[in-house]
Amino acid sequence: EPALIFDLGGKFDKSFNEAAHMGGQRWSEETGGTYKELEMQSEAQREQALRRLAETGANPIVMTGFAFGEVLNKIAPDYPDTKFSIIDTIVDQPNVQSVVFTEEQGSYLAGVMAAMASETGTVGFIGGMDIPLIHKFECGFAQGFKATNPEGRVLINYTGTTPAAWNDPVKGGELTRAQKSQGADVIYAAAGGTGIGVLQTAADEGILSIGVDSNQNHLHPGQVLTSMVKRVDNAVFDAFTAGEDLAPGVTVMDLAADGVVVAIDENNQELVTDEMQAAIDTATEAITSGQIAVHDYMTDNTCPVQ
Amino acid sequence: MDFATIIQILDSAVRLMTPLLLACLAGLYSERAGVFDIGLEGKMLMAAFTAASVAYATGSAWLGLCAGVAGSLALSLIHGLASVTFRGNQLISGVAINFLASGLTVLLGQKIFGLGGRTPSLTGQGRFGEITLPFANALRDVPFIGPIYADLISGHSILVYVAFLMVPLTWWVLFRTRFGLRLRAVGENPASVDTAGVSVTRLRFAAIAICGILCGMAGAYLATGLSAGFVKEMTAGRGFIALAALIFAKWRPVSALFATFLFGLLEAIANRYPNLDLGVITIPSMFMNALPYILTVIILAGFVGRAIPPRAGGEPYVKER
Amino acid sequence: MTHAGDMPGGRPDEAAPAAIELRGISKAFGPVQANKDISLRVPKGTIHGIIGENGAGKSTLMSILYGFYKPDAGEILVNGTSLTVTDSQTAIRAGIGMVFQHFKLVQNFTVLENVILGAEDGPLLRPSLARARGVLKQLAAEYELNVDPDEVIEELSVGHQQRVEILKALYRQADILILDEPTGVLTPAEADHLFRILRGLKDEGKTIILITHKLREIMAITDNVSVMRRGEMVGSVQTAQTSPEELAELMVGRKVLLNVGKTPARPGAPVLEIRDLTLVDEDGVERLRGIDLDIRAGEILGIAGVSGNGQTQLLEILGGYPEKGSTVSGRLSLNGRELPLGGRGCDGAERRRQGIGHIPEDRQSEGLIMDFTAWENTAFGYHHAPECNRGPLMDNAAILADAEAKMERFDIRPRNAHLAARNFSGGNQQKIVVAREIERNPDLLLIGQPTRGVDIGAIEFIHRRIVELRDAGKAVLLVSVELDEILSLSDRIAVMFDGRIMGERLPGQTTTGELGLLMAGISDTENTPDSAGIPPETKHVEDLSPQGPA
Amino acid sequence: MDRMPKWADVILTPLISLLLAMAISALVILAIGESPREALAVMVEGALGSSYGWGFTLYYTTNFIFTGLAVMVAYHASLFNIGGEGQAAMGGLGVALVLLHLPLPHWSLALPAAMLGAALFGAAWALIPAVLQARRGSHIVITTIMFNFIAAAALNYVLVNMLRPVGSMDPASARFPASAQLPKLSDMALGLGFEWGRNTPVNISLFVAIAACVLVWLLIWRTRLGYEIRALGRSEPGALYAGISPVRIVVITMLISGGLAGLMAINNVMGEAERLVLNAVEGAGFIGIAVALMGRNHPLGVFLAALLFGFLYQGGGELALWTSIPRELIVVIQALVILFTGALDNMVRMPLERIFMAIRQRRA
Ligand SMILES: Nc1ncnc2c1ncn2[C@@H]1O[C@H](COP(=O)(O)OP(=O)(O)OP(=O)(O)O)[C@@H](O)[C@H]1O
Ligand SMILES: Nc1ncnc2c1ncn2[C@@H]1O[C@H](COP(=O)(O)OP(=O)(O)OP(=O)(O)O)[C@@H](O)[C@H]1O
Ligand SMILES: [Mg+2]
Ligand SMILES: [Mg+2]
Repeated sequence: EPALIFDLGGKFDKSFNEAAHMGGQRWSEETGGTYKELEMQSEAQREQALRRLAETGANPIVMTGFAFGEVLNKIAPDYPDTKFSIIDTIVDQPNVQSVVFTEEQGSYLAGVMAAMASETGTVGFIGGMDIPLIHKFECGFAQGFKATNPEGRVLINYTGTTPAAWNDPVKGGELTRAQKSQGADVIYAAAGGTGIGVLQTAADEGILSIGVDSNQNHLHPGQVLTSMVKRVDNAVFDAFTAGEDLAPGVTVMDLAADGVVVAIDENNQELVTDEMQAAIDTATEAITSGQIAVHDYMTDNTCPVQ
Repeated sequence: MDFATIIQILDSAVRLMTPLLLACLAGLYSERAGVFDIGLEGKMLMAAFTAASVAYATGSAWLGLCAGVAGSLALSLIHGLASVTFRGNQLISGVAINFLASGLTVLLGQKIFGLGGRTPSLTGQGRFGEITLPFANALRDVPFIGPIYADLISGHSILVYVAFLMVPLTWWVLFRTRFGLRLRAVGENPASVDTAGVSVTRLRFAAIAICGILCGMAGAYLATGLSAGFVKEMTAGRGFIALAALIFAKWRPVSALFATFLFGLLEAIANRYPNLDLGVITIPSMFMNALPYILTVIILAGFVGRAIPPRAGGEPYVKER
Repeated sequence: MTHAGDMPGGRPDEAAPAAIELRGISKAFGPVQANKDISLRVPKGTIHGIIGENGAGKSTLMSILYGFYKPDAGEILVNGTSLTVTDSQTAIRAGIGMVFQHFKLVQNFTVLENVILGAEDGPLLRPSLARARGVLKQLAAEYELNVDPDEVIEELSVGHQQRVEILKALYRQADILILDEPTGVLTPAEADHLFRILRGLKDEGKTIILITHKLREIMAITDNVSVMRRGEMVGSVQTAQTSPEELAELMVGRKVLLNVGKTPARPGAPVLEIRDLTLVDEDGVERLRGIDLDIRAGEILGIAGVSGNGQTQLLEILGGYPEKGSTVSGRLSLNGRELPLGGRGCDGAERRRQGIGHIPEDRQSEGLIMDFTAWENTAFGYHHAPECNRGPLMDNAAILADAEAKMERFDIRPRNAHLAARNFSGGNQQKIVVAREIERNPDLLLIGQPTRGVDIGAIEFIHRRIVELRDAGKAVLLVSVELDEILSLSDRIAVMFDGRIMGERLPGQTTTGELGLLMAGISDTENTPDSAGIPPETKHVEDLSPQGPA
Repeated sequence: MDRMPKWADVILTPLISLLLAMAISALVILAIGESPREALAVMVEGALGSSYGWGFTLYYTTNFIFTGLAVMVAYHASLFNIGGEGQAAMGGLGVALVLLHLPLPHWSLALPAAMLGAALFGAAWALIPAVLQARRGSHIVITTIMFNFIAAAALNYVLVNMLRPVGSMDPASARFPASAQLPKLSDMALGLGFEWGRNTPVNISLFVAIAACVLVWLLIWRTRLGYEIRALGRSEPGALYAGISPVRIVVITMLISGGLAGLMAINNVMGEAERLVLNAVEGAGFIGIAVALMGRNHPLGVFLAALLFGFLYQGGGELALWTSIPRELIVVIQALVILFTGALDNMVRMPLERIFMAIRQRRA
């Protein structure tokens, strides 16, 4: 029986934990199988939860979030017969599959779309807590935008420095207004629950927004330009499907592997012009072929644009 | 920084200060009556949840507001029971209320909506819309006054205007009415009120109830005015900031207006200038985010003298030991 | 039950209609039986005194009458009709007004606001305030109760605060006025003034109940007097039929010496020399203006003066803690050693180490930590002393043993060192402070208002201890607003007015009249005694009882 | 002179209050459609049913003891230190800096060094609010709240930009050297020849915490400094009269309080995570307020209350982990426990007092 462990944000975090949850649900609907699901209470529980699951025979065990990296590295050798899959960071152990996403690539596409949709030439990025992972989104977005509109401007805000930064839609809304008043007319939110406020306010103010992690286009049909979807659900689904035969090593969920996509569905079809679609296709092509190398913020903690 | 930017920042400050102002005035009534309240945060949170839930269920923001007030009042009642009727420790009661709201909102939200404590997004009449004051559009082009009226003063939710009206109203109630006189007296020396033949318990409960109503409005504004629904922990520490503003304002209504405005303004500025580029160094966003708090400390240390709380504050009124 | 009949002297007039009648009132605070089956009858239009030791239950009884406490049993009749007093509102409506021992005023309200609190005319303040202003003016004219209606209470002297309390009662048209130890904090002049007012009220047909520890006042102004002891009513008697000695014995249950017998002082070398001591407070007001004083070993120097003329500041400086924000200049030397007036080395602990003991004016906020136990309080201020410590820790066993010994020697009741200070009556609280400071055998003892609110048994005891200390060759500085106390204890008297020493006198060679003039700032003419021409005792009797039944 | 025997006040009242809190919690559980009996069973079993559960319970207890003591010490001086959260976070930074920059060969050397770092950083974070309160009268409640936010920002900055190993996603410091690993209780048990609490994070810090309880008790009730702290807390004019300097006491008390809060880091940062992570304190600073108040500001009470909260934390964690009950239930239970034992205690005490008075009267 497989198991899924969510990070502290909880499975309804409107972000990648929720996406993982969706993946698990989809697997159980399609296969009729059951799986165990755990939500963390505290930092100290990470190890506890992993060990307890491993001891109860769950296999494979999938966990979301880089914060599990250290702990997994420590305990994986204790359970050589159990397969682990960790999302968002790399753990080098023989029984661990590390799934990483190229958020910078997906964000690059979002940047391209934002540049084309923007009439003012100014777009915004609103991040949750100021941590490196979110800078990865920001940097990819800025690269895509600048590549399309070198003269344009990207406004950048982070919500805060405490975990409350992920759950403050009011502040998200206010930041949206602040960015709009500086000319932004497309705003990309990578901020969990705070993003809900961003999307809402953007819709209220009549500007476009871009969702993140899961497909949020439906939240405000016709007003969300797209969502930069991280197919965490696929990663979970695949891991569950592979079961005990899960292949260890690093799995890169990139644009080519459909690991990151910009969602286009009936809710935003009208916003995506043919030109835009063409630009997306070109950029996708260029990235997958290696023609364009989207810089990953994580490699050197810097961003080439701005 | 041009004029339009200043207007925009002020406009943002007004929105950001409104929940603080309502909560601050709420605390003012309670603490002026001698009942400390560090549970403002919890009451706002509970109100935000009940308001969003009912607004969603009924599609009416006004019913949501009523529910928000009711939710907050329920917690007020607990605070009153603990700190007045049973003469318990007011601080502990406040801490408990914060925990209770934090847990119950998610628990109930999950039970009812199954969205992990979130409520579904509100639309249409479920939210308080922005009100355009008369002539706002006509006056917009008048230089200077126009933008101030049309962009800064007009175009807020009704609760913003209510909050601002509460300031003179609170002043009037406290300093010009019998109720206010007794309320202030009971926070300074409950025995003086008791020996004058007025019930200390009733007065304190009344103050706590008003506190609940105002916190309810603050919470409802967060969930149905500023955003479109409830998200867990969405008050994000605003209750504590309101408490700080209250002490900052030395428990006075007009000062409360300025104190909360200052907090709103600092946050609006930090929002507007996330990385301050000073040429030599760039101040990182973490510090811009912390700026309102740092400035508060500096202002407090530099310009505001000793804050003397209502003398009987924090102490239950005990006649017989 | 004890009846008035047990008392010597005649009973109060049973035939006259009663304004108040209490029957079988009992009240317990937890395990403390504060009132036991008390009956009391107060005839209309009289002034009725109630006396009793600290903790006898006087305040409790009156608070029950006023509806502040609920009695466990008993009946209250006002003007002959039975009244269930559930809260103070019913008492007020029945025409009862009360001035509490500890004033119930809102410190940062104005006089006017305090007066109307609870008796407003309508939901808005303005009309109430306007009407009260008028009524106050009228009352002020009628009874000489002058206070500025717009002054904030905390700015007023205690005497004026008390006037506000009386005004509050009169504003509510009280016919029956209860005053709980009203003179405890008043200067003699203020007390005289109060009694004039009370007589005026009585003449108007109002009934007054007066609680006091001062037998002189009872003798001078009351018609009848009741005595309480340990929660019970020992009896009631017509004042004219009794004597202070008799009352004192009834109250305490033993013979009390009303006058300290003391031998003449044999002053030695100066212990403390004060030179040109000046203090300017935070607001720039000069509170002390060049004080020069010597206090010699083996003498008690009394400082007389109306409170607020710098005595508090003087004691604070000597005690090592001058008022916050003030500037002090001048010189102090103790046994020839210079004492710092500020900064390092100027604190209470250092002064104690130098041999200065201090019984502060306000025992509840300074002299004691009310929430500390009695034994902890006996080390307060001396907690650095070697005998209180063993190594890095405090020697609690030693402190406790010492405290229990002190409680025995000073007859502090209840004899339980583990009780919090706030659970002792005022007199016993004062004894804890006195025991602590006197038993350290300081070279110089500073004393502020040693017997404020303390019953006569305890006063006698405290006075004796002070004299003993002097006889052991120590110097004592006594500050008191009680002229009687000053006159009977001091070996030398200095009068303070407006931050200055107006003059020095010897107790045997002066009169209250002369002292009174000095206290009022009428300057030190030559050493001509008797400026008012009335010897001390007579002056008081004259003042207090023009009808003079005693 | 008391209305009821001391044992009744100290044991009976909290016990009945606790039962009431549990009863209401059961109703809440029923209301969300779960079985309270089962929930209780999971909690008790998960927190106390095995050495494994105990291991976690005691780990959380250790955290709460430190923050509880911190609040308690300040409270005795009438200072309401809401800043435990920030002080503990800063303590973590102190531990991290010491352990990362000072290669010590053995934990017995690393522990005192880390304790020093933790206490110093925690105390330093309390120093500014303390000085502002003492000298400028700035209300310590506001300044400590503000310093919590500032600490979060500062830590965020330091972790992301300075302590984070290059290429790491995690805003966390590098792992501390292995020589700085604190012995776990489970290791000690093994050393004594039996197996106890395998893989639980409870470590030697628990003994440090218990020692801290004893020391704080000595400090408050047996030393001159403690005497002065309590005296100032009860009456400032009294303190001045007795020659106690309010400025000095306020500053010293807050330094001790901040130091105690900072010391928590040896448990969670050094003992458990073995590196500094962003949100290491996880609200323990706020729980400390409840622990101190419920513990009646006495170290023994703090210890017991910390144990209770440790139980709730671990039991609740288990509940959330292994049942479908949302983890927020435990927050509600905590709230009810705080409410009934801390704020509504008179609801139980008043009738009890009446009963005891009646018994006494009958005997008399
Ligand atoms: N509110 C109260 N709660 C508990 N005990 C009280 C209370 N008020 C008074 N007592 C106790 O009741 C007894 C009577 O107190 P009361 O104040 O009536 O004495 P008193 O005669 O007025 O003394 P004093 O002369 O000192 O004013 C004392 O033992 C006192 O400690
Ligand atoms: N407005 C407030 N709301 C909540 N808590 C407060 C407020 N003001 C102060 N507190 C804190 O509550 C705690 C308990 O109050 P308490 O009355 O015992 O102390 P205090 O009022 O600070 O002391 P002091 O009388 O010396 O000023 C205090 O430490 C105080 O800091
Ligand atoms: Mg206080
Ligand atoms: Mg009395």
